[in-house]
Amino acid sequence: MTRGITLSQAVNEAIAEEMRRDETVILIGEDVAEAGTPFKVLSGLVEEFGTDRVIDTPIAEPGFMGIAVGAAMTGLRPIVDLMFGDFLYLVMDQLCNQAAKTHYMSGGKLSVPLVLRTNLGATRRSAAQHSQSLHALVAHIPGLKVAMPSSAYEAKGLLKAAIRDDNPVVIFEDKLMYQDKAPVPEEEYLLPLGEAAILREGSEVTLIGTSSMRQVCERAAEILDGDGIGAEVIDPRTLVPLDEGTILGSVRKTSRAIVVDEGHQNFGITAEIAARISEKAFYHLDAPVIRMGAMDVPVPFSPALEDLTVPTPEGVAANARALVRGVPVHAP
Amino acid sequence: MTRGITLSQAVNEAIAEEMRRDETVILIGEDVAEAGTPFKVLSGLVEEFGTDRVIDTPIAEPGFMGIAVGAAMTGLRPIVDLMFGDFLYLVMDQLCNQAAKTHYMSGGKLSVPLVLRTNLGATRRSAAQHSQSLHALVAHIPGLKVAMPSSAYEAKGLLKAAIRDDNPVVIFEDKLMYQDKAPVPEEEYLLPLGEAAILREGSEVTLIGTSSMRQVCERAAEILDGDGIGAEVIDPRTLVPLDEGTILGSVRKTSRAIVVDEGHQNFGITAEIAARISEKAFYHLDAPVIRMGAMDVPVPFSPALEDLTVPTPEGVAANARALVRGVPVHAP
Amino acid sequence: MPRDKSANSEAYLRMYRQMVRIRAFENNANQLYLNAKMPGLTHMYTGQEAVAVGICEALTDEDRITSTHRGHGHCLAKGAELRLMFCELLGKEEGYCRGKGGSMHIADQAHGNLGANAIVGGSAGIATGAALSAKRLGRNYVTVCFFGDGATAQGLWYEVMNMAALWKLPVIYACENNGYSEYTPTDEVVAGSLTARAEAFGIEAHQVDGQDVLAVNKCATELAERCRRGEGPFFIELETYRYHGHHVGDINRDYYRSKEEEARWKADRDPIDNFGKWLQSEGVAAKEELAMIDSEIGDEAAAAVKYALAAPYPDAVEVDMHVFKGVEHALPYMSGERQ
Amino acid sequence: MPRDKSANSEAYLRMYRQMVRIRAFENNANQLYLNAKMPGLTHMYTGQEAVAVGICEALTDEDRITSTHRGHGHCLAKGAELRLMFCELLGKEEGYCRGKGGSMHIADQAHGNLGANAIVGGSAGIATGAALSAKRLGRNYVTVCFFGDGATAQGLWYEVMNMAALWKLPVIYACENNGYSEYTPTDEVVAGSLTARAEAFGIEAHQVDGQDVLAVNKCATELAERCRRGEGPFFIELETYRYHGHHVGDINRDYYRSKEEEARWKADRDPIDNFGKWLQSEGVAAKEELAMIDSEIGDEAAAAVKYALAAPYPDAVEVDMHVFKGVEHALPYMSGERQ
Ligand SMILES: Cc1ncc(C[n+]2csc(CCOP(=O)(O)OP(=O)(O)O)c2C)c(N)n1
Ligand SMILES: Cc1ncc(C[n+]2csc(CCOP(=O)(O)OP(=O)(O)O)c2C)c(N)n1
Ligand SMILES: [Mg+2]
Ligand SMILES: [Mg+2]
Repeated sequence: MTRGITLSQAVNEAIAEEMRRDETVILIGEDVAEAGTPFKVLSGLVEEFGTDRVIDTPIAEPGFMGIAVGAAMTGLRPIVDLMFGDFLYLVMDQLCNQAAKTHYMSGGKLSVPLVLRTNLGATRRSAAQHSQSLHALVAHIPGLKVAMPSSAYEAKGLLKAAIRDDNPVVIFEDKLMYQDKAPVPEEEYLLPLGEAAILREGSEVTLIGTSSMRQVCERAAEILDGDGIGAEVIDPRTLVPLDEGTILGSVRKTSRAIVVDEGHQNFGITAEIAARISEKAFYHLDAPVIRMGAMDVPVPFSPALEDLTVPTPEGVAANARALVRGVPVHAP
Repeated sequence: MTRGITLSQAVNEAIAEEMRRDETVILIGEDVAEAGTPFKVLSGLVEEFGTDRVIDTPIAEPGFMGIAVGAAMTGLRPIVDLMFGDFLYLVMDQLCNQAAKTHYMSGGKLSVPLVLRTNLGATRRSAAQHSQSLHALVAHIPGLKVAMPSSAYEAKGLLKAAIRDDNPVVIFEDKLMYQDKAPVPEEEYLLPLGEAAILREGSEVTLIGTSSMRQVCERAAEILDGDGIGAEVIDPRTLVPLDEGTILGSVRKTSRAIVVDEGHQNFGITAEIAARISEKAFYHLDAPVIRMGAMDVPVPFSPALEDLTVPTPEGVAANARALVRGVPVHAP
Repeated sequence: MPRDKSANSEAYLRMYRQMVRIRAFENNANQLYLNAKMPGLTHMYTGQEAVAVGICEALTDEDRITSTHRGHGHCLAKGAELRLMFCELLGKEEGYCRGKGGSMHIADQAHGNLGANAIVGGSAGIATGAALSAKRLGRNYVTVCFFGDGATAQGLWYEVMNMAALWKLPVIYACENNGYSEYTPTDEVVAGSLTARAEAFGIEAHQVDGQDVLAVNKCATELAERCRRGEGPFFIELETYRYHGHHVGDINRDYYRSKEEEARWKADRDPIDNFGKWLQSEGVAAKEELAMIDSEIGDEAAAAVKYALAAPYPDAVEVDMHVFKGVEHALPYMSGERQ
Repeated sequence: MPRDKSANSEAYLRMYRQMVRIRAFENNANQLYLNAKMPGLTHMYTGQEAVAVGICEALTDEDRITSTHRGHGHCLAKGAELRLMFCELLGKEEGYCRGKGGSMHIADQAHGNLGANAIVGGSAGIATGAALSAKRLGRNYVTVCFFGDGATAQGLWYEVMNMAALWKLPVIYACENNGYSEYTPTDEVVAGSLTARAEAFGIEAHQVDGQDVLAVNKCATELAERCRRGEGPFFIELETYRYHGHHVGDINRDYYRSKEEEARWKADRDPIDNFGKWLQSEGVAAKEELAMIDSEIGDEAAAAVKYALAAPYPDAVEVDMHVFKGVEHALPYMSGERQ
């Protein structure tokens, strides 16, 4: 049985279920309790689990991140709420020097089972310090797992898997998708980290989209349908681990690929995915792999500018068309 | 006229020359004055320029980074010394949310002319928190320029250009190269940011190496010479801007490329360079572009393990040989 | 602070005007939001006017400030024009940041505003660095770092207080304690005492009624003078109150503060009302004169809104401009195209 | 601290032994460095022994500590064995971290050591988090966060002190003030007062002579007990001194501290000498007994070094193990290979 729930509800359910299941799971962050965060994603949890397990902190991201690392090393399973993905910069030391390396540096003796929930996504008119999509930064650091849910269904299944994982996992939710509904099973389910989803089959081009860019790819695929072009749409779901097999399998079939992501393009995650395809499906490719990331500028406030910085279904479709028709495409 | 000086001396000369030339240039960081840093790179500068311009700070990286940003906005040109590249995580907010975005967010009215000097490089037996090569993190952030000097010559010329640049520039020196000598002109010179160097010509494979990996590529090229394989060696010198033209020009000629870098491979800078080559020289490539980054593990302390994590000349040569001879290479 | 009442009428009236101007700006901004004419959301300064005005009237155009997510008041108090501020708020090209900054980064840079900041506590370093410049370059300006009670939880402030104290920098840390950070009362997130935190670094600390513009102005004037004489840094905690929610959409806020509390502050401690009454009781201005000022500024604000609504958005080509100083368009530059 | 001298001889002698063991470890480590047998470099704890021992003897195996780049002393005091420590120092498989951590990450995790840390101040959050676990899970352990005077410059500490105070966590922040951070005297980088900084957050602060193992032990025992009763957090500043340079290669250090100062501390305030004299004067142990202890431990250390030198390095296949818990080899896993 499924029912349509919002991504926000999906996250809330995942946390509530896991907190019921395991007493060591706690929530920690700014205004997570009574306020349920500015996005109201956590509403109701403090009523069920109390302020002992749903912990409001002062505005001290490095501090509560560090506290979560120590708590995770000693028997708790903290879910850290980082209100905006842009604040990742503030917790990088505790996340990347401490959490990511503790298991390795201790020769496997200590571990840090924690989840850092944060968000990404522009076009909310929030300007350069509240609109970044910084998943590339953490995907680069060994010892961290990184998940990018693309709908309520993934949000719930990946988050539950992340909470049960014995390692630090960073999850990026698209803050513009919190109110988007998707069918989600009534029954409990988990989505394993490291399994991509093929959302739509097609034989002429593979569109790989992370997070909300999956939806952009799906809409592009519909447009392409109208042109008689069959596009396959893949959502990697997690960046670390990256389900290379599913991606390569698809591209070996279609011979063409476009990678779409909302992080900055330059040195971003489209580079990694495109480079792996280009290397490992080299002899199958009929055309260059096209990358479409967010424009390499700080996110501008003005709607007239901001909307130019993010990939669109039309843009993806146009690039796909050019690829399939053999028109040289050199820039996205 | 040239003479051989160490990378350390080159950095010292660059700073001394620019501080003589421009009174607004200051140095700020931990133990930069009397101690001249643990690497002794800055020895003698405080004697010439005094503690007003060579400023020792407490151990507060976010703090002095933030102070440097404010100082840069108001008439000084700070050179920030970050003792280990691993501490970048601590300054990410001030560097990436503030310094990188100020010019843009102010519509061009404010600017942040500062240089962040730090280092990279493993195999010094310094373990996971003192051995990282984190240039990929900052290369991803619009508004920052990123330089990777590969010898004393580049170190001096790029640093002088960076100090005169009106934008935040991050320079990564390889801490294992401080005592390496290279010919450096007696006369003043600057190396513009954004111009790659072709260090060796060859027609069968292009080896692209950043920082000390340039030396690894050069040694690989010598090995390949012995096999009768002509390798072209390119040092991009800066990641932002990236001199795409020089790289693509070479690969269009050789039809094969290997990108070598000491940052972690996964989601690292080899991905960006390989992806651009694969896309923009697609029709010229005879073989997949091979990436060789540092192994995707936290840097281990034990010499028995650490040495396995960094690309070697022999490894590069082996991959090049396979490429040229048409043997399929799927992993570095 | 000026002593002689009559000689200082002008200064008093300027403060009054500035407070009224801030309130008018915010009322219009709120309305623009409610009418869905403003992109994004914003944090209202209403209620805190005496802090920005009391402090900024103690400063010269040369003096610097750093501001916050709740920064419209600081920006106006430091000398910005209504028109260009509304333009920025609406993302128009003529805005102070050419529409690239918006509410959370608004700043009239020419009057020494180094920027509003959307990272809570994120400007503590910038302000301290501006003070370092003053000292190194032998300039006589003072820098005021505005921040909220919530921002005192950020470690950065302690790091820079240490350096400011060691290096005797001309910086004033001005904490606007409005009793809340977002939806949380201050005492739930602040242990111990804020003034003691500054004093622990050897920094002289003051507490001032942030609803009393003259008290604020007196304290700021004295401390700014002492900064110029090399006696800085200083800390001021200003007790104040925000009338609106944390941001414009924060409407149902009974769960974290009561309507009664809000009503009490508005009735008893409104900085504009109370200062207006004082001006009348001291004979500086008659009721009608103040009403005239109110309505003049109301008109000015309405005209500014109208102007900004009609003003053009930046052109699409601007999107990759101003990424790097000295680089016209960032995108080709970053791929190595020679400038 | 135990009152009855004779009944406590055993505890006293254990403290003496532990201090001697630390010194022996460090002397051997220094020698390994000088003989180029140790990879990398290291920071000697010599001179500060009374701090680690005085505090850790007040703790149980259940209690947690976090340690620093100068962490050998903490590790031994908390119960580690010489052999496995030398193995770690030399990058051998049998080391506490299987050779992956080395000097700066050494920890006997089974005795509650949550790790040495190469990020100055980097463990303040971890220690506070361990204290949060104790409180949430209803466990009765105490966590001690060791850090240097230099680490007090890091903002993280202030952030976590605030939360520890608000939440009344059972954590003791133990600042080993050895007068220097790297090559810089403390007073050049610390404004105001360290105890006042903790007190500003409502945290009770103590100052103790870090060269007097009994004074340290007394203070730590009392505060640990009070933590267990829910009266934490606490702060202790311990005055101490490091005999060597900042790290093993820091030989010419006249420019930042004088040989006379070093000689004075060694002559007058050596924690082992002075405690040894006290043990004799109180009749707890005769000179010969102490000499016997010294030589026993010397032999033990020499044997441990020999063992470690002969021990094997980890196998190459270990390089991508222990990146993720539950994942045998990280590299294939990260590319999506099913486990
Ligand atoms: C680093 C950071 N953390 C969290 C936020 C989200 N946030 C915006 S304003 C705010 C509350 C700030 O409180 P305070 O400093 O008291 O200022 P006030 O809003 O009361 O003016 C928070 C938590 C942010 N913008 N930056
Ligand atoms: C974040 C960070 N900054 C700088 C360093 C380099 N560093 C290592 S130890 C040290 C001095 C630490 O001084 P203190 O805390 O007093 O400890 P001590 O060495 O005296 O034991 C510095 C600056 C570091 N390891 N981490
Ligand atoms: Mg507030
Ligand atoms: Mg010290």
